Amino acid sequence: MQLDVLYFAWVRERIGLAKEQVTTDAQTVADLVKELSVREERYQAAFQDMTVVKVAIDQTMVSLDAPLKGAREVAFFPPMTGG
Amino acid sequence: MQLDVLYFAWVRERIGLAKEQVTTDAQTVADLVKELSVREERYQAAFQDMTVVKVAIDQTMVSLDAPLKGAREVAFFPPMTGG
Amino acid sequence: MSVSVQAEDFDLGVEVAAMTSGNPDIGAVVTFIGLVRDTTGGALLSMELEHYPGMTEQALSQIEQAATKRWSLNASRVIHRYGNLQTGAQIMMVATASAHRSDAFEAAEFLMDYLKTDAPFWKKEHFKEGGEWVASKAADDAAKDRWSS
Amino acid sequence: MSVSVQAEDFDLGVEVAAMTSGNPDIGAVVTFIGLVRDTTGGALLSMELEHYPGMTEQALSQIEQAATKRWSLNASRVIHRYGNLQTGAQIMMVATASAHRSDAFEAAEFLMDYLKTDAPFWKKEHFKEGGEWVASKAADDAAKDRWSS
Repeated sequence: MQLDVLYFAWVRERIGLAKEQVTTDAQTVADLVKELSVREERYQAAFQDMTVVKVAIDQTMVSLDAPLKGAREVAFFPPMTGG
Repeated sequence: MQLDVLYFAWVRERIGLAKEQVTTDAQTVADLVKELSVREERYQAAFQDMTVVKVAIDQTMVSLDAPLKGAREVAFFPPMTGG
Repeated sequence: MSVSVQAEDFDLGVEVAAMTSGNPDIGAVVTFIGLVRDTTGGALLSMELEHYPGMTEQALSQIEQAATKRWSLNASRVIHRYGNLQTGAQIMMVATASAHRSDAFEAAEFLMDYLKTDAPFWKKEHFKEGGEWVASKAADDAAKDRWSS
Repeated sequence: MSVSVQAEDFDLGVEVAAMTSGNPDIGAVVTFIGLVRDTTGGALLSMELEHYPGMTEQALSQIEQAATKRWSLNASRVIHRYGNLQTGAQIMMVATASAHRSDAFEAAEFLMDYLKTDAPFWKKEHFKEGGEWVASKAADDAAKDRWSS
């Protein structure tokens, strides 16, 4: 499966890019996080505490155990601070 | 004692004037209301239901039993509807 | 902290800009505007606003002081018009400025609730067939009472 | 009902006039404006607002729809800026219009509480010594949760 993976705010800064294409067999968001974290240290730095990282699949907020099946776009970001 | 007595909104309309000077020996607001009501029918029409008439002495809201001693200006009006 | 009772209209944007300009501590501004509403579907000719000059300014200032005492406000503004207003016209506004939104929201609601019951204004609706004084609402007393608990 | 995500500034007075013009049923308008606040007493150079294009508009529209379902609103408007903003600059606004003030106030507070936690915006404060991401507040989650009870 090929996914667009997006990063925002300090997640983006730690990983060092805003968007990339990832080819993965991960079943869930948590699997994808694990897969990326072992890949390179910068992912591990961004994902070390997943209680402060939020996830959206195709622009809808989901939990870590959400299945990736059918997903086109996955985004990781800190809790929002707009307003 | 001489008082400026002011009327607003439908109290003013029923009594037919906005302001008058009243010479009275009334001890309280309630006494003044009684005195005016026996004087002429238009006062009786305005003061027939004092639960819907509010009173201010010298521009501060008071209750019906408030003493008039020292008062210069007494105002009668319906509950406020600003805003 | 400032109160105006006036016949003239006001400009919300200008008022808010004047309140906040040059104060870097302000993070939140809440405003309320009351407009002349036609509840009859077109029969309202105008709305007349009567007030008690002198007492009005005093009552509004007291309400504003009470809000300033209770919440952390950087600025506040109350404008209330009198005279004859057309449907859709601005009747009044309150604005509150604070570091945080909860203070600004609560203070603005407080100002409105007290203004409704304690500021000596009276509305009369004019129709073709004549005028009618707007009745006060029990809900307005209840809204004010919630701040005493 | 309308949502804008934009770099440009906005004019509160113009937005409110556009919302209410020609609608005689509106009696109450509540607005909230968020401003760039300098909590350091002068050290803030600017505030940068990042967002998630596409998701932002969708999230704001969903929040606005939820408010419209829950309260009797004649109109509503949400504007949120992104990019680099100076101290005192307007960051965003919400406005709600209704027949009655309680609907307008509650809906505006609801919009703000959900916007804070559900709209994908992130603030970074820039100082001489570098930048710092603004931390989210537990109080914002609590403020949102009060609407679920």
